[in-house]
Amino acid sequence: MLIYILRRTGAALATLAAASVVIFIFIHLIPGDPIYVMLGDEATPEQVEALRTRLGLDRSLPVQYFYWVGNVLQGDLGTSIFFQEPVTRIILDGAETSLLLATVTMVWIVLLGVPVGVLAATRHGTWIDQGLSGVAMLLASIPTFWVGLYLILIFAATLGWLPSSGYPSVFEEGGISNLRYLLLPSLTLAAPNAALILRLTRASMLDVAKEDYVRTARSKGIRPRRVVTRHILRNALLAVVSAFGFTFAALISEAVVTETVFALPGIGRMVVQSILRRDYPVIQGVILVIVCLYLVINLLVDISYRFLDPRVELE
Amino acid sequence: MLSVRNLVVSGGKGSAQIDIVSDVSFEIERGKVLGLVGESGSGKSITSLAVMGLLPHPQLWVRGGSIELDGADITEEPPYLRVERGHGGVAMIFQEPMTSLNPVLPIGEQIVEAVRVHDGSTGVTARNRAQELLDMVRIPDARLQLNAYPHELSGGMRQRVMIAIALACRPQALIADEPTTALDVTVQLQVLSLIRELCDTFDMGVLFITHDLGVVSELADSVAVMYGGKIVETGPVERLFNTPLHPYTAGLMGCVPDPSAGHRRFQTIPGQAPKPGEITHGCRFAPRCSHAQAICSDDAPTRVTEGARHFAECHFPISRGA
Amino acid sequence: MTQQDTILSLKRLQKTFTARRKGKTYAVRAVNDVSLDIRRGETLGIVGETGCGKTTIGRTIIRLTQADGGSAELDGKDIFTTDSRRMRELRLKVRMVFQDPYASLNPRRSIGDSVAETGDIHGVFKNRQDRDDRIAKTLTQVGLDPSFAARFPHQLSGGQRQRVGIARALLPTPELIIADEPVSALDVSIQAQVLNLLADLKEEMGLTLMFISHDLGVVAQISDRVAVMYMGNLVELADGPELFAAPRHPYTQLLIASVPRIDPVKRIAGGIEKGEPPSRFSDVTGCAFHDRCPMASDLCRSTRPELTDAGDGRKVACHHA
Amino acid sequence: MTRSLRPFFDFFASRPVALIGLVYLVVIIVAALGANALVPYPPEQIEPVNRLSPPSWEHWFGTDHFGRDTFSRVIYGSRLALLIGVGVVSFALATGVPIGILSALFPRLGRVLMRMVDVMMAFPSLLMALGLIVILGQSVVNAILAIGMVYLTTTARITYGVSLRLREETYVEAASSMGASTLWVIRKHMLPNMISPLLVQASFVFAFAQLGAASLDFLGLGAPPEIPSWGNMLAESRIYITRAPWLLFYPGLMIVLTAFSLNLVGDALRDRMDPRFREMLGNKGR
Amino acid sequence: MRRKLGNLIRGSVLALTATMTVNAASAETLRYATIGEPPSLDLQMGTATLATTIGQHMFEMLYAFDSTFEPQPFLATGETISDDGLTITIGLREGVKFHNGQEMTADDVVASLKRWGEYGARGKLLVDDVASIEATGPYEVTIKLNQPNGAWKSMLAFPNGGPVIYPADIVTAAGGEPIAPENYIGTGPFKFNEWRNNRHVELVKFDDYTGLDTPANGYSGARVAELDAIRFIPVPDVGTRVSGVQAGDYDYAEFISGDLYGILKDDPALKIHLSGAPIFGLVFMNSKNGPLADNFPLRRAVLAALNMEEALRVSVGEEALWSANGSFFPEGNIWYTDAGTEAYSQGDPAKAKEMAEAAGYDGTPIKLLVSTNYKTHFDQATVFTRQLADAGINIEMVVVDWATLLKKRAQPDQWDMFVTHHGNIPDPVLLTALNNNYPGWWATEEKAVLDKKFTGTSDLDVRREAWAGLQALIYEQVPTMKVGDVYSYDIASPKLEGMGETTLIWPHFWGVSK
Repeated sequence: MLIYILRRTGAALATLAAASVVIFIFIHLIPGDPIYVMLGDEATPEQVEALRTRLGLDRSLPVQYFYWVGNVLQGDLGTSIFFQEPVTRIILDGAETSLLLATVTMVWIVLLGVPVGVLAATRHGTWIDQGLSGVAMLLASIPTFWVGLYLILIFAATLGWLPSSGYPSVFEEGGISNLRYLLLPSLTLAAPNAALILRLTRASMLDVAKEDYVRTARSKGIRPRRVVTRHILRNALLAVVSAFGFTFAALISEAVVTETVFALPGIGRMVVQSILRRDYPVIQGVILVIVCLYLVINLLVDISYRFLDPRVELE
Repeated sequence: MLSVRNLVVSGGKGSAQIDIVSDVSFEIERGKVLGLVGESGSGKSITSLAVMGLLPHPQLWVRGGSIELDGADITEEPPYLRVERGHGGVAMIFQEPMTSLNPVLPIGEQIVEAVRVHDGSTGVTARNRAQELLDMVRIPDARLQLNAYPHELSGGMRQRVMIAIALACRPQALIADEPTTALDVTVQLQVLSLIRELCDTFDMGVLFITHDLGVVSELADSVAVMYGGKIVETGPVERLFNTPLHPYTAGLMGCVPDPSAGHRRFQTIPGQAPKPGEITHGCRFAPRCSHAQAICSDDAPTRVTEGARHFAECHFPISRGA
Repeated sequence: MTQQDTILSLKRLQKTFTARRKGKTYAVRAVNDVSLDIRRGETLGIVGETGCGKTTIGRTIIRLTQADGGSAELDGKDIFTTDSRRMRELRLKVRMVFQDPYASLNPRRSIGDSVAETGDIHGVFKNRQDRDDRIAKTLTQVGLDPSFAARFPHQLSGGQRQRVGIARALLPTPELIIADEPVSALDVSIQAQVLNLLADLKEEMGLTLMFISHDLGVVAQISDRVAVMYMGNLVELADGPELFAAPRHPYTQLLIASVPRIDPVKRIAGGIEKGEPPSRFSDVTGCAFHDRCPMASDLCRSTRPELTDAGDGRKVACHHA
Repeated sequence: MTRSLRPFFDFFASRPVALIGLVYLVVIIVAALGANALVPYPPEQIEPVNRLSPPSWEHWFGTDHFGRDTFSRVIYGSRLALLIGVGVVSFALATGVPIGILSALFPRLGRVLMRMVDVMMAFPSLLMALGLIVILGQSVVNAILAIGMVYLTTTARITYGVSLRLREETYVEAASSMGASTLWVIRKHMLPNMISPLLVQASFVFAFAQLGAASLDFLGLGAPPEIPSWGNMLAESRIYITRAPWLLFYPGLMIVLTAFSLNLVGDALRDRMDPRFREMLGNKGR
Repeated sequence: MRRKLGNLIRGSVLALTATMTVNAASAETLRYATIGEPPSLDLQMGTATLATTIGQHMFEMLYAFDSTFEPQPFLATGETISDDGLTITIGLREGVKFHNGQEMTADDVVASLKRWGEYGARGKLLVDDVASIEATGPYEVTIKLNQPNGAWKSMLAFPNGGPVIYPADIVTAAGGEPIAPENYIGTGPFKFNEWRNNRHVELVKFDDYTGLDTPANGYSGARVAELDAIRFIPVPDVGTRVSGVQAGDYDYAEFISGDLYGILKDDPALKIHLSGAPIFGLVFMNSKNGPLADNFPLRRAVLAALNMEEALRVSVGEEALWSANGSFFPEGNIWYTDAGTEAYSQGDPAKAKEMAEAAGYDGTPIKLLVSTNYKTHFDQATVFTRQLADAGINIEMVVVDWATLLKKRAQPDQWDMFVTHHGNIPDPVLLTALNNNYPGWWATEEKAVLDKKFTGTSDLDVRREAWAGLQALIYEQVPTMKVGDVYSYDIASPKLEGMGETTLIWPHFWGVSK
């Protein structure tokens, strides 16, 4: 087990190393120049050169890369060109929103997707099933920002029930009641993803229901409800669990659009803005962290399979 | 004890509705093995699922006839009520020991599950009972094996676990649907021997479904031969094999290779088995039958009897004339 | 037995798979030091239970699986170390009939295309007409109407598909056909038809047949000589009738005794326990069969018995036979 | 041709919902191809005096802040929707399929290629697309490339999975036993049997490409803003959500309906597919 | 155990509720929804509007504009100017406290002015004329000029890229680099508290503030902090800013889109604050490269084709918010002149076509560079593209993001025209078009002559006349085209008290309570 984890971690690190090179090259292919963005309209060429030297942007790319990686290995993701602050701090600032939004969204996804998926599967072939599956497919086909804009229009601007945007930290002031700021965004973000989980749960339930061992379970006199929960659902969830993991990882970055609509200070929006500002260290740092998160979740999902599914041989 | 009368199982929708199993009747007696033989598509497995109440809904359903256990009609009952009855119900074991056990639960738990339902015991008592059952099906190191997962066992062992689960239901009738087809011959022999033994010990009635005439011959007390969704011949094992009445039974026996027979050509039955619904009147075997005459494809054959309990549905039964 | 009689000669064939289980790596001996000659024009049956290595032997011969050791000589020339021109010869001379008639035909290709595939790959057809003619002729040979060429596999029954599977091995005419469980997926009445077809074709076309099966009855009835395998080892080799009449190796005896037969007098009693083959993940020393063998001695547990001549052209690998 | 199309039509005839989706898609294709003849106004015609007028007989879907006819622009938008969809699907197939097949057939190469695909999958897809657009510059082709890169990975993965299974098929082994070359195996055995899973994948990719493109447009980094795409129309008019809600409604509806229809069709196709491949095609498209 | 846990939970919930109530009660925090994240708040170094809006609450200057845009002494008590106009002596207020507790002295002022002169965004414009800046007493600073400069006082009152006063040690340490947030030390009524990226910038009341006690007038006079804190929260989406104010999540939101004006002005849930100083769109032409480089007749043809009113209507909407004014300064401003403006917004495609032919235009594509980051730019460019196409001019819109535009426009071969906008300025000297180095690189002889006349004196009348000449020259040589005046507006919660009718240039929140 330990060996397996170590081996997988090693592989993940190799992926991370490859990813870091890709990120770096990728970032420096972006045209435009952070210097101009920073100095604005009236900068003189001398000012530009001075700043470039100060930021180390005049060195060759490999040199810059090794400086970056060297610092990353020491836990230093660099300093934002735009904010003049450590990238780690900037990421930590955005991480609360992103992680909390992803978590709340995940709760919605699990609460809505799984039970409704089970309901649809157990009512397979009826109009309930068809209705639920249809709605799920529709939800998966709606652009999130469109949902978000209309949710704001209805619940915040017209009814005034919920805040329209922004997110003050739960830890700093206002306490957990600040979670209400995340209600609309999380619903927006959850809609298509819950729909996908619903469909996955349903399909997976239907597939498992056809398995021989379900027939065995019924043949040994177990009540139908227990057959569903213990034999069908449990095995069906095996397929869904990995989807949970990847959905969570994706939520962090796919939330960009939602974060923009709801003006949330998350890391997705930060990347987009940093791209527009050519704030290389921030883009690099955030993407590296997101990739890292993805790999960690990937690893956790794989390890969890070891516990969920005894058939899995750890290769 | 368990009797099936005029069972009709149908499938398909609207005008495409067809009978997969038509007018099947048989009885299972305590301590006896009834072998149900037939080639693939003959409807033998569908019959067994119908008895157990496990027909895949809504593709297949029982259109007519009745299934009675101890005189009570269970045709409409959900499967769990068929298993759970005062003096023992029906239990079943399946063909594929590989896929018939839940892969993510230890086998002990899967047995305990059945024990809980049927004995009402829980905890250590149920676990002890599970171990007892494993001993009964002669799985070595039963206590250790309770924690094993299905994929850690060989095919033969898995089938023994399936039998243990069935025994946990304390059934008076056991349906075995090709339980040894996926096993090697040396293992098959042992599993068959176990079934025979349990049948005798618990005075269980067994419905043993197989395509292998050899297996039926060695295991069963009486035999029913299915063809095209119908039982074409039924009788005590020695009578049926010594003096088959139906040309299909005889033909089938001829096709079976025999290692002691030496190098020779195989006897064959020309053509191939009809698909369900393909032949609706007359004798279903007529197109392949060497004895067939005009009447065979027009009129449904009548039942002929050769001594007690040996029947066949044929216009021109062979052993009688010959 | 002279060299000319032998079409294919296996010498000390060896194949080991590595498998990983619970974090450990195991070497699974699929084929363990097997030597075997196939005589021109005979039907050689190879029989054994699941995982005994019989299929692997067939696959190594047509090089679907790479052998680890030993050699296979086709007409006296090693086919494991051969150049591409000789490979082509091998492909045309030695052909395979697969077990599952459903899986072995590409559902998207017409029957005609499947039958002509070897010819197409090696460019043996002169033109389109020649190709059509030969497809039609081959289909007729296996008892199918030439119009089947335009059909697709899903329109055929299992027996018909297996006839197509055989037809595919006949065009262009081969010398050796390796049939790997060709009838085990078929119903008995169909199985008999296909077996007869194989036997007839072999006679008509003067083929050599290597017939791999787990079904002793079938093997006994079709084969001239039979090789019995257990856990990768060749344990007994003999002419068919003799083998079944008087098996020498205890495993062969067990195998023959286990086969259910239509014999209403023979009944299965309760309490038969003969053990199961040991796990393939454990290393067996000595005779692979020793822990199930009633005659096993210390010698059996320590030393692997060699396949030795036992007279009458029979060979047995047993210390006590 | 008739042989392969016939069951296709029968199939859709038996699935009325999927049929509606199919009909809608045909309408969109007709609208896109015949846009010039169908629209009442040129899509870029500016009429500042009539700006932000609500739906009327003159302007069925109202006008935007330039006074441009929304109906005409929505019709023209279907062109870009199709172009993006077809482009992304073609790109994803043209790159992902060879990668998947080669990786399955040559395990050594496959380890490298699939590891690269893994690395790419680890990247946040939308951010990667954004970055690519910024690098390559804003254009329709680049939007297609950026979104296509995202689906390259999923397509490669699916093709890889399908290929691995096909490689194990007995008929592929049979071909190898006859001495078939790799190219022969790919051409005669693998590709023809991959068509249906790939078709399903294509329909999902097509659907999600619509949503992806709309998101990029919304963030201002999709198709160049002067092009009337539905996403651009939404992005441009989102500030008028209270003032002129119709500007948001119609293009949004078109995106939803298009994606929905494609999903319906894809779903229907998947349902009748070989179950062995079905599980690989969750909505992995995202 | 279970009980203990229960108590613990109950306790934490109570504590949380308590904090919430406290927060609600002491919520004298003004929440300002900004258009985005500000760059560095070091006002000397950058010209970003948002930085100025925030920074002016912390940092102060020697002078400040009153509501008529006339500079009034602020940290200064007043000045004396020698007769030749070359020596300016400025007296400083005593007892002014920095946020770090130090008192402001002449040394701080000198250090700040010098750094601004050397590195500041707009410092170059003044420093070229300055011979020396010295402290001539603890509360007195003397500036010596090489030649008279008419713009000096406006420059010392203009905080956008202007000489705000920092403590001497901080400016000395910072040199040419932007001052880090922890060193945001000024003399203003609010002091820097924290900067959370993407979340907010928060200023809090500076309790030891020492201000003027004259009545507040524009930016001059008393600055009284009524609020405990001001929080600037980035909300890039304008719709979200509006609904946020409507829903009560923000007290103030800046840069609301013109098209919402009609609805919002009647909304009782908010109040509108129009800007007093228009900003205006500019379309620059490339004087170094391409078909427009020196073909003034062609440039005039382009100008003739444009109908600025249409562009303004499309990009701004509400008529109250724009004015098709060809002069670079609004009517009533001392620099207003109509010289040359007859060429403004002719919108005559036929005439333009003729003029272009006469200018020998051969259909060479003209690249119009525009960014999508500013919707107005893009909307205007879209309209212009259409209008120029109607006049037979082969225009190609090149749409990029702002960062790319900034880089591209520095390369003469990348563009022929680009769209930008210009903020309000107190003196034409700050007009980017007059800067020879600004992209477009307009540096003709005629310009140089007028420029010399304009900057070489502090005599207002001479300067105004020179400016009129320059504006006329702009319409003749067309280095840039003015689109028209746009009055931005902000919205605020009606609960805010003390807000003026207009926001002048940047909204300020001293004297404002909630």
